[in-house]
Amino acid sequence: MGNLAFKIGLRYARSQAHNRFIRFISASSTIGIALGCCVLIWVLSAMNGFERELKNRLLSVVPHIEFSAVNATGITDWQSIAANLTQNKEVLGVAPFVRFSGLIQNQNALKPVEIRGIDWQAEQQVSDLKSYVSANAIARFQNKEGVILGAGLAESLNLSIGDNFDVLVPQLDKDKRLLPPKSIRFELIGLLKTGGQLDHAVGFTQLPLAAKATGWTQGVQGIRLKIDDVFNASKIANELGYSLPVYVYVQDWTRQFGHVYNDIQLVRSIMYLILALVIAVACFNIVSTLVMAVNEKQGDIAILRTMGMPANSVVQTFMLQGLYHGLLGTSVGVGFGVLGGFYLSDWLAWFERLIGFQFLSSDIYFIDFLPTQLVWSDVWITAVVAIVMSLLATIYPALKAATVDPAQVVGKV
Amino acid sequence: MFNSTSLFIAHRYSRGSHSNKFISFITFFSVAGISLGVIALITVISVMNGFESELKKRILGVIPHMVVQIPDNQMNERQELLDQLKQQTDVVGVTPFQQEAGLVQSPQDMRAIYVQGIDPDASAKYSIIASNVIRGEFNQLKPRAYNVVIAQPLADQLNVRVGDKIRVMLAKGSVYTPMGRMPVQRNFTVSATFNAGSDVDSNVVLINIVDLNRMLRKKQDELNSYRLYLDDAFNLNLVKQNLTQQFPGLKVSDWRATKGELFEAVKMEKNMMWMMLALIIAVATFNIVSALVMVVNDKRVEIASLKTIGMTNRQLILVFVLQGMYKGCVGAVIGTVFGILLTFNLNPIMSLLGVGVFANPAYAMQGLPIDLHWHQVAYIASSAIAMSLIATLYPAYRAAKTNPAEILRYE
Amino acid sequence: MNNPIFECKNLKKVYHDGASEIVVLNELDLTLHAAENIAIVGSSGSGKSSLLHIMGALDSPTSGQVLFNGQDIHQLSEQKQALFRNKNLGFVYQFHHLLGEFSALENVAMPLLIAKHSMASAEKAAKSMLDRVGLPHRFKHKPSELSGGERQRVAIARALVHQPNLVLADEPTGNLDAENAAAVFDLILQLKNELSTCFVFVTHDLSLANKMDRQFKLSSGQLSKLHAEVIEHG
Amino acid sequence: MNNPIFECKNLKKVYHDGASEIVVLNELDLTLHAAENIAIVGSSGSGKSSLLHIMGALDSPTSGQVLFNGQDIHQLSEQKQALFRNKNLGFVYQFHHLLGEFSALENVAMPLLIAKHSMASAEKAAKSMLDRVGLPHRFKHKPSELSGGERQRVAIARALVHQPNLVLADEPTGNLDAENAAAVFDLILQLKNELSTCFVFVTHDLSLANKMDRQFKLSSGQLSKLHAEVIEHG
Amino acid sequence: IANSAAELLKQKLGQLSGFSAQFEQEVTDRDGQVVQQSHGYVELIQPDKFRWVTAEPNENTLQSDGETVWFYDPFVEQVTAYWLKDTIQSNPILLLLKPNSNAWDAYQISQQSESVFSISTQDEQSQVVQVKLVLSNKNALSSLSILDKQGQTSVYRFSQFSAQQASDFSDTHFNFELPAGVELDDQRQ
Repeated sequence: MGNLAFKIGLRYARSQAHNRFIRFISASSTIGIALGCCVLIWVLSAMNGFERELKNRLLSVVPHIEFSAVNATGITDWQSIAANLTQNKEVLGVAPFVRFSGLIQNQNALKPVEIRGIDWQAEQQVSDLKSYVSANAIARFQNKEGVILGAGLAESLNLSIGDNFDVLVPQLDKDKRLLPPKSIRFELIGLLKTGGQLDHAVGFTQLPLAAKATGWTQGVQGIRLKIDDVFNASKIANELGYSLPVYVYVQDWTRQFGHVYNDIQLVRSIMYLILALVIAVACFNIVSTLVMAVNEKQGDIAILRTMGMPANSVVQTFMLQGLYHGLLGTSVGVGFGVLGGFYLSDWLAWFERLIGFQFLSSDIYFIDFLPTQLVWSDVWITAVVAIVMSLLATIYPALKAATVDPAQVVGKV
Repeated sequence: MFNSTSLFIAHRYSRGSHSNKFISFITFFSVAGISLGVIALITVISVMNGFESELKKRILGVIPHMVVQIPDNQMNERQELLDQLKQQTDVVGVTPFQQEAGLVQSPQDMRAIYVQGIDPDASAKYSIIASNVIRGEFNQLKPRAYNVVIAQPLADQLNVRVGDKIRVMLAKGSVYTPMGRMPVQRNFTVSATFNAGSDVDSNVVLINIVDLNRMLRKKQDELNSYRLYLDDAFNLNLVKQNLTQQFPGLKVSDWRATKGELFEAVKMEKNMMWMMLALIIAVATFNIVSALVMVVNDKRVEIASLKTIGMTNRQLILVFVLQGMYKGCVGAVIGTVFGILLTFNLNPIMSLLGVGVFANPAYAMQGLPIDLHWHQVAYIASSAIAMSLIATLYPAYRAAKTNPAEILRYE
Repeated sequence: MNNPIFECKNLKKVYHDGASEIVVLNELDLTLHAAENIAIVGSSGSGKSSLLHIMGALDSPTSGQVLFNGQDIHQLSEQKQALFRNKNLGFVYQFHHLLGEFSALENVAMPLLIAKHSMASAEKAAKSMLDRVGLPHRFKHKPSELSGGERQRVAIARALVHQPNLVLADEPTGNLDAENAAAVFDLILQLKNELSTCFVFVTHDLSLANKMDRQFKLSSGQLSKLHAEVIEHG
Repeated sequence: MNNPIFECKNLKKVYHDGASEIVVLNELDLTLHAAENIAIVGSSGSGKSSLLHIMGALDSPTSGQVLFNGQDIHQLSEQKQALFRNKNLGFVYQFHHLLGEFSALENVAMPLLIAKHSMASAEKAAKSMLDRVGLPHRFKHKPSELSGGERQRVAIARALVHQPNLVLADEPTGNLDAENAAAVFDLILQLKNELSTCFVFVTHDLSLANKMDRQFKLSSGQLSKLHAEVIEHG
Repeated sequence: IANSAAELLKQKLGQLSGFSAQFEQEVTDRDGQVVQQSHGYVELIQPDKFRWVTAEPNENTLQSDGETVWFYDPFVEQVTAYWLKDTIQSNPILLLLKPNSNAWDAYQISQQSESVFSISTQDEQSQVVQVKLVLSNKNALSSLSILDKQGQTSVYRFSQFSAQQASDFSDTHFNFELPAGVELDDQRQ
């Protein structure tokens, strides 16, 4: 019986003989569902994109975990500590650093900056710095003392490659006296362009140069870890921190950029709710479409009942018909959604060029373009939600179809 | 044209129990859809307004709305210039104010900041900092006392408490001595710490404008820079416009230079939210269309008989427009009422449900900031009703188009 | 009484039903003088209803004219046609077609309300009309609370409340049981004589037809004088 | 041929229409033997359709039994009643009630498809049935492309394609013009004789009724033998 | 052979045990804009005492009592104290004070003309990049210009130059008393 119900339901759904008006409403339900699915997939892939960018772009430069020495001698033998840390499968790489923050002064502008002394070779294991810095800047960095500065910072201080600039660095004084800040001269040898806030706050220099500037002469100030599961960095940081032979301050990226991750999750859940609501309301239209169809097909139902079609297959017929609209809407929506999942950022970039307005400004958001990342599970979940909702929407009218009393209908005409 | 008969019939139809139980089912959903959309819109937008106004109150409490520089040639008629400024519409207060880039240094650390020279007595009643002092006294900033008010988070970073000394250095105004350039610097005593809850708190420190003038080597009473407090930082263009007209010489700078993009981003996020939520109402109004069509379908016999007794198409259209509108209005009204109710006690409800509030500690204590703009509520309700009006046009038109002969022939 | 108030001139009406074409009215003529009453007899599907609808400007003829006081009602704008129906016509159908949500009084008053009479005056006229059709204390009831016969009386009251010039009745007693049908028919006859309204009475029941002034037979789209046929057993 | 295949025992059916109660069937009895054909005559609204529906298990009687091969079909579950209709019954109505979206062939094959026959065998049987009703090369057409007569023929083919024991026909030629009606009626008579199907033919047209084996008259809820009435003029 | 210009300059400055003079100061930035103008007087006694007083509109006093350099800025009512040895060793002014100290080796001295000597330093960290001395025929200092890392040049033109001996001043002449109510910012490590 199933396939007969399918044959009839499908014929009803596709036939244009319906009165013009049912087509209008069924179109509205299909469009509503398609819209809901499409926009939902777009939003979800944008959120996935932001998460990927957070992980690959921001967190490829920002240290995941930092252990900085408590006492002034610093971490003398960081290689051996690094060696046993990398035994742990979570840890992908370890590198030393000496970090100091100061103020860059140029004419009347005074900009705060955090400069990290790094060992270029070791840094490759923990950060993806090289993909945000020009090739010859890397070359210069490896054989000339100098600083790679965030592009935004250099621009606001109107410094260009080769210029020298002074960094006022506080001098720590054991017995609390206010020593004058020391002014250290650096040469600008490269620019860092991540397209986000980092460009306005960070600089890199060679490890020895930084050590000289801050007084961490024997050991290094701390070690930086690259871990696999970035999103529970704080848990891993605490575990590993206590296992170290030397007293360290434990720090992870969430202290400074955790709010970015939280905002992404928040927007994702709000959008899910709203768009599920849109799909639900669109499904109401399926209900009304089906009711109209049932009303119009009363004659057919009656005669089918006279021919001995049992009630449950009448129900099946109209559920399939209703589902047809739901499936159509879902597949169209999912289709465009998947398309958007791949090309949304290009479309937006083209649109931004068209109207000359930059949606995401780099000093507020951590990136300045809309990234998208299509995750197939999002697609399936959206499709299933939409189909289930449209299925539910068919139940009431389909049951009503079964209650049509053939005698009333057939006899009267 | 307004014909009471149409209203009479429409009212009876919409209130009457529909013969077809199903139509009331669909009507319920169309009303529910609209009110759901309206509730969501009012609540979410009010919360976003709340965020924006919090942001505005805190950040634009610390960052000056507008700063005017009085050119030297107008310095002698400065006083009546200031009085005129005070009478400007939307200007709430005018206080002496000068801001210079600089840094503060403690034995522990050094931070870049903006030094804001103020007159504590004049600005006490407008300044958000004055009203958020946690330790020490705001009015200690006497001239030449060389006291400074800093944010508590900054104090923690510098590891200083009220009474400690910190060094304040300006980026410009250096003195050239035979031993090279000596930056202008002076030791200040921390006389109070504050927490205005904005993330720009640690970017500013407050000293008396006389002290700042001295550091800048200006004559003490040479106050040529003033801060304008506006009642709403957002209607800046208006004030700026008539200022530049009335006082051509005045050099005016405003908050948009530094924080413009932040509020631009907030506005963009709000617009996106508007669009998404309006989608719900739009799709819901489709329900009205289908519900009304079914009523027309259900009542086609009565329409035919009404036509036979001479009812004109226009009257018939009015009957069904009014009936559809009735549903739209009910949906909009219910949505508005519940939206307002939900908005006003959103926080108790949220805490009841144990829903975690945002990561930002500032909001954790007193919950989500909520700012209901009545004009927005009116706009949402009226657009919901307008949409439902549009939704009724098609079915009403169809009702008028029914051909009585066909219908009556079958009976 | 000399010039006719209502004239149909070579009316033609063709329906398309799938491949085939059904000619319902074929060059049909009819003239009616004021207060004149005629009966039209024809088997079901012979086009009786179509003729009535065309006379009542509810349907438009494929060709031909329908003149009321010399003016062709099918040339009027939709607005004017509605006004014409509201002022000069009354319809009574086999099925009562009352408005379910309205009381009997409101149903009868409806034509006057549409003609923009005040609620009070409309209900007064409706009240007296309901008394006249023998339902003095039923005006508060909804159609669903009335019997078949009572409903048909309300329909008749509604058709006459605004003193129309012409009443078109399509098998008004068709749906009633024998006894009710007879009572309702007598009521129509009395009203026919009292008011100067002109009646067009369509039925397939010869015994009823004979009680009218003139009888016609509608078959294959033509109207022809009806001979004194043998009355078909009740 | 001795025991009856179909028996109605004191069937009673009452409708509630607003305040009044209408008794449609009043202690009605009827027995049918295999391949027996009867005609039932009655004025419209006299309950003819209700009787047919109750016999076809489409409507349930207020009281009384309908036995098919000795078993009361109204005691069956809905599922079984559907099966009973599919196996043993065929319906033909005044209105063709064909499925608008399906071709004539598909319409006729429908009862077999419902009985879970394969598409091929169903369409083969339907094809031959369509030939039998005289529509050999119309099976691809949709009902909207057929004439009134052709549609009624398809309806008849659909009612007989699964060799039902009993065919219930409710004014099958009522909607057709005279000439088509006669042709369709002859077709029914031929089929009646060829197949061993038992026919119940409901009409208000005496001339057609007389062509059946036995005639009954349904009035005030009772079935009574029909005397040789004078044939009412065509 | 030692750098003859250096020797000549050392020998000229050596004869000068000290001096006092009035000065006009003009500071121009990298693009030649005048940034500051002031005047005042200077008294200097080798090897480590001097008093450099600038009058309005930019009054400030730079005074060394031999051990500590005091910088008094009346505008902000604050005196900042540095060790003389910390501030001077990376500053060409040292040459005026100690013409014969071995710190000279860190400088390149060249003689551009009969009376013009330029002293420049390679020390990346030093604030002052080059000092130009102009000596009049009687070895009196007629002008002193200082170019710093930011490209600003500060030029002092001296007048009423008179050579001085340590004995011309009282022992306490170069001592510095903290004016009443003035903040001391002691930066001596």
